[in-house]
Amino acid sequence: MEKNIYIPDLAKIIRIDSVTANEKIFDIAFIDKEVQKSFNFKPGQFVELTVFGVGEAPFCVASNPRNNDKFQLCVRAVGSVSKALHNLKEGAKVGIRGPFGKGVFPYKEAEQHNVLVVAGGMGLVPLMSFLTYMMDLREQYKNVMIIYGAVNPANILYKNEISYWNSRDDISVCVTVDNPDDKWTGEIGVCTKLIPRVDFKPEDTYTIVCGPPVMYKYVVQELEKKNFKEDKIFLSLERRMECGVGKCNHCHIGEKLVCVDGPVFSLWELRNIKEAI
Amino acid sequence: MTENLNIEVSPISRVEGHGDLVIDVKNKKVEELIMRIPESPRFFEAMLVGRNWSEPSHITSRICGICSVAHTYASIKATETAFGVKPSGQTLKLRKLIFHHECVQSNTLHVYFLAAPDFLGAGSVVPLVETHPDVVKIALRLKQTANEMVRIIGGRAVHPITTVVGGFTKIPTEEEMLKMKDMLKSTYPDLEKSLKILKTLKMPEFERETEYISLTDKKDYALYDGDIKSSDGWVIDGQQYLTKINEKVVRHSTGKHCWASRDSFLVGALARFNNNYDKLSDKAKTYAAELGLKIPCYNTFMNNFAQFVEIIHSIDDSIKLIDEIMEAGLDEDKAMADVNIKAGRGVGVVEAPRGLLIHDYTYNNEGNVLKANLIIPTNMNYANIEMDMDAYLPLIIDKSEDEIRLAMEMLIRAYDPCISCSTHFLNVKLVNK
Amino acid sequence: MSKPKVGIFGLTGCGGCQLEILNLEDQLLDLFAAIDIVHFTEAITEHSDNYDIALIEGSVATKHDLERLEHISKIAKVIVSIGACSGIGGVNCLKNLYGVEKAKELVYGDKKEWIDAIETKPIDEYVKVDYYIRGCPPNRSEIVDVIRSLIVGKIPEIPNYPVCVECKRLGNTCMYDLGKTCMGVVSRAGCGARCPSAKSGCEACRGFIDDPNVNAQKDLLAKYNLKIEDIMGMFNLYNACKKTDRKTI
Amino acid sequence: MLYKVLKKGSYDLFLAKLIADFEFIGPVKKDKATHDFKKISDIRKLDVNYKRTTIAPAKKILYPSTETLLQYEINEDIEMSVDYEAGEKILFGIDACDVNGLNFLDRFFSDEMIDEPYFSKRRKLTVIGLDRMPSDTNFSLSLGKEYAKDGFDLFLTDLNNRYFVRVGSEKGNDILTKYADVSDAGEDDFKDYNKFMDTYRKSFKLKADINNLYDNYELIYNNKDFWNRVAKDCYSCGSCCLVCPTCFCFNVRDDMELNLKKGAKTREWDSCMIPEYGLVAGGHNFRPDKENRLKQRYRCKLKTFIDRFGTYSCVGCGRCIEACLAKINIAEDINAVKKEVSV
Ligand SMILES: Cc1cc2nc3c(=O)[nH]c(=O)nc-3n(C[C@H](O)[C@H](O)[C@H](O)COP(=O)(O)OP(=O)(O)OC[C@H]3O[C@@H](n4cnc5c(N)ncnc54)[C@H](O)[C@@H]3O)c2cc1C
Ligand code: SF4
Ligand code: SF4
Ligand code: SF4
Repeated sequence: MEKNIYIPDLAKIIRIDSVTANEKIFDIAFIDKEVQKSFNFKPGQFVELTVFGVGEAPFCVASNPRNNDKFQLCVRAVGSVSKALHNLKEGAKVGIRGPFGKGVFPYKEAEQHNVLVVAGGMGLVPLMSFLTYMMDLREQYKNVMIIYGAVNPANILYKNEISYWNSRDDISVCVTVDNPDDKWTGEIGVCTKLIPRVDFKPEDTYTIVCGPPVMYKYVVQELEKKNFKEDKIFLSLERRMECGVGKCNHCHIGEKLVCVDGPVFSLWELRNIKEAI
Repeated sequence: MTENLNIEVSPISRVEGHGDLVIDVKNKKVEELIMRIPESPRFFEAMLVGRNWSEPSHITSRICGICSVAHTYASIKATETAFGVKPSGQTLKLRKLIFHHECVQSNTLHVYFLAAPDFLGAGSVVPLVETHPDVVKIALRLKQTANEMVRIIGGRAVHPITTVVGGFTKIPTEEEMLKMKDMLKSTYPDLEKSLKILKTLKMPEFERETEYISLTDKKDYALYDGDIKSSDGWVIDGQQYLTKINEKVVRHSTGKHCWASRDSFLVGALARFNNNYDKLSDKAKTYAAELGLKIPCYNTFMNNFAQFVEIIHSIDDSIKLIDEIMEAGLDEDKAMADVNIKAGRGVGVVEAPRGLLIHDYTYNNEGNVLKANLIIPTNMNYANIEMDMDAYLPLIIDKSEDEIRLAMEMLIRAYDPCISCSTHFLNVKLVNK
Repeated sequence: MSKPKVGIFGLTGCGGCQLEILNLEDQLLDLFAAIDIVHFTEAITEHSDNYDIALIEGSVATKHDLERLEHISKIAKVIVSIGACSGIGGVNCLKNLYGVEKAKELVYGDKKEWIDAIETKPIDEYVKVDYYIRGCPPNRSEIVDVIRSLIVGKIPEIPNYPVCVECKRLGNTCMYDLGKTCMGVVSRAGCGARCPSAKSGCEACRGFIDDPNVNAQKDLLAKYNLKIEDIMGMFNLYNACKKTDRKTI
Repeated sequence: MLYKVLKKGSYDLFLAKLIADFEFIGPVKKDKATHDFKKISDIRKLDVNYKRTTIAPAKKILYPSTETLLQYEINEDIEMSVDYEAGEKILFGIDACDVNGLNFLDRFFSDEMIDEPYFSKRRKLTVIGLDRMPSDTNFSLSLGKEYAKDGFDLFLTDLNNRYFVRVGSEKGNDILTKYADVSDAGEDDFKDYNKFMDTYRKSFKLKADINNLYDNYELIYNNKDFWNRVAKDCYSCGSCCLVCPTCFCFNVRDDMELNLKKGAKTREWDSCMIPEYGLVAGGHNFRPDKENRLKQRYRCKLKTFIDRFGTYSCVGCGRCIEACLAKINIAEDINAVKKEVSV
């Protein structure tokens, strides 16, 4: 019999790492080894995580898809499930369904092209699976540039990874903050500001964007100014989701469902969907 | 022997609403002995003025959560009398049925949750869960049945919805009637067990004869309908209540006191028991005998037992009522009687679990309330409570302060006073320490 | 997990909400096991001033109420309003329509100066309320839901959609099809559409949804031949305290 | 497809036998004004001659308004279990557009991933359709949904003195052979059937001019004036969706008992017309205005599934029109789009 799409598999939180005041990284592994081994996800896909007695919420997998002994989520505490998750201790059991989503980051298509990544705030989290994958297979891609905007220095996620990328000379990383503190020496302002500096050839570049809903309109405007191609710009969307498998319909936009057809869409697809961004 | 005593219990717990007890004894002389009511005035009479006739039953139901069915029906009956509405026989039977279960609901709550802890030596129902889990479980089951009955007929357990002027917006289905009957039958073993437990309780010995006033009826153990009867030998139509029942403001007390033939009277389960004993079901009579409850009974503490006996009667009579309704066949068309609005006055008198309850409305010819007067059982009992206290205190004055405090609280609690009900019309004055 | 300490309090109200807690019957023992009830005048004698969560029934209608409310709010970390009186004022607010002085006079005549009464208000006019258990009386399942949510640390799922949703889920015939009126389209759900299920129109005892299309409701009632006073009556039966809402009609 | 004829005289007997042997669900009178699909144990309760649509669509049998998705118990381990109630049932007396509604849900709940709670019941449901004259708000003809081609086991058409029976499945055939006395349909039967269908199709009062809507919709989509007019009286009450035979949106809640041991996930019908529908954590609402929600609902009904399955998701049953207290009428609004674009 086919697997019931509403029954999660049990998984265990094996490590918790508080990265900022509001965000924690969770290393999670399925209790059933077989399930863990067959948990093959693509960059951009998400899972539905259940905290029993509280509810379920969608989170993008943030770890490298090439590791399959465990996976990683980075969660901001905003509501019921996310806060309850933050209150759990290492060793606690949660339910996981997924991975879900057909619309993933163009990790294959972008091979042999330049890659521009624009991340805002929590938007860096979904991108991590793609970025870590790309770093492993760096030689498959041409120039890589990462633009990342955070509200303030304390909110910067994945600081270790960022300094590692900084240490490599085959990628350029540009981090900017809205509200700098005394010690901040980097860029200041929204991340859209940095786009004009990109000098990749538009037709040879894949752009990947992920951030809060308000950010998209402005990023897209900047990218258009530089003549980036609509079918080579990819955005990851967020909508309310109750099921993650295209049944509850809360994430429908136009003719699409974010959970099934997305969460990553090309700008060309979104152009044909009113109110998507 | 206590020479001086100064007890202040604030608030008296396990009663509905907020009341304080003040006992002040100096040189063995009682200086002050009162029940004080700092519960907020609610102004229901004012709220009612100007409202459309369909609303008073919903509004007055909110006087008290525990006796919301009684208020609903006192209100509906007042309005129906004013307009001359004639509800169907089916409606009357269903009303009696739901009425029984407010009584069961409330009596159970009082006997098991509020009063029993005193007799079983537990501070309240929470420790009782530890010490006497079976008692608590029996009570929960009984309450659940009674609540479910009110829920099925009334639409919800507190503040019923289906009950309106003219009849019911919705009547139970046949399946629901059968379900109710099954539920009722299944309570007997629990009642049996309760009897055993109650028999072991020792009621304080204290007697004070007073006037007992309740509804009375030729056929029924009157709860929903009947004339007003006094143990002092008079019976009147409820519409004439003002000819017998008087209210006065007593300075030493905080509440308006009521009197009829003498200084005070008692309403509630004990009054009903004393006045209508012969209408009780056979089983209820047997249970009463087992508990040593005989007419006339002048021991106020026995009110607790009278409440329990009433539970038995209500269950028996409900089964009978269900059979009668089913035999006649449930009929949607009989659910509502015609309501023709006209100007006039109507008085609705019912027996709330705690005793006689009177609503008196005057309507204009558009069907809006011009004037409303409500007389609530707890108010009728105030004078009697204080006179009981006066008589009881000297008997126990030799005991320790703690014992006195508890005994007096138990005495007040025996009345199952419902304070939210009464305060909306009480003349309240706070006595400061 | 240590048991949360809970106090249950009644201001001016009918005690029905507290009664509904006692009416939980099949869950009452679990409730006593899950939380530590340290104050509950209607049911228990023990009382203490050491609680984290306060469930408050009733409106503020006297100075005494206000003092108690302020006292409670100093102690409790979480304040839960329970019932219509506490959350929106409820029927208690009808007295405001007369003005406090006039209401006092009407009921107490020349003794009115003895009476401690102020304009009735819901408790959130004075203190910050964290959660609302709505309704007159509240749904027992919702009482349980909120308490459980507080224990497991979840935001209680209290609906902000209209009663029609629950009514339709139950497959009820709409009151308007039965020739009756109903406030369900603008009133907050969560009650399980109790009144329409009993073939009695919704009276908005849980208050209005956040953004009700009040003017459309007015037209609708007008279509069914109701007088403006009746509409006012239906709007203010439980909601007379919400002046902002009254302004719209 | 097999075509049979059932004599009027044996129709009652046929139903009585089915009622005796199966859990039998059919239309019964609910209140003065309405009918509902309910379990029937006495044939006298069955009432197929109703003027309006049934109040809740038959989908509630397969997709109840609240339904437990899974239960769990937390001990040492967390044990999960499912229990989708599924006995053999017969659904009788559902009309053609409602059968099409079920067809849509069948397709929807099996698209890409199987919805087990739905299909565990669907597999055990026998559908016996029955043609009836359209209600005043029914416009299924305009959408080509007035006739059910499949999705039923048997479909009956009343030809006065006999029933014309279309047999849609082997299961249907078995039931018919076992419980009824039928003969093969002949030329006359087909003639009368055609006559009936012609009259039936002519009795639709409400019509919707849906041609070109697919493209026109994109033009009208940004016309604020138009949508303000259409949605002006909307209460955002969700009634339209909750009575719809094809609406499928749901919320999931996770409730644990007070003992914190046992719990369940439950789904309940939701509606895209309710403001919370598009609300996400942090308070951002993707569809805050009623105009916005209404046009999304129409899009979902009239466009989205043309893309996904090549069909409308509206079957034109007219329930939403009956249910709407603001008198918002999808058929008239379809016409209004056409008019707006044509003027
Ligand atoms: C595809 C996708 C990937 C995501 N990835 C991440 C991630 O990696 N890290 C992270 O911190 N957050 C992520 N989010 C956002 C995260 O899902 C929400 O913050 C989370 O659902 C909030 O749930 P809650 O129970 O804590 O909040 P509540 O507000 O209490 O949520 C109640 C319910 O509403 C729904 N809901 C509420 N907000 C959202 C939302 N923003 N998106 C979808 N459903 C919502 C959920 O079903 C939830 O059960 C992602 C969202 C989507 C759609
Ligand atoms: S009866 Fe009331 S709540 Fe129910 S659908 Fe009609 S208007 Fe809405
Ligand atoms: S039924 Fe009517 S009023 Fe209610 S949401 Fe739908 S369109 Fe709006
Ligand atoms: S949208 Fe309206 S007409 Fe269409 S199927 Fe749903 S309820 Fe019927």
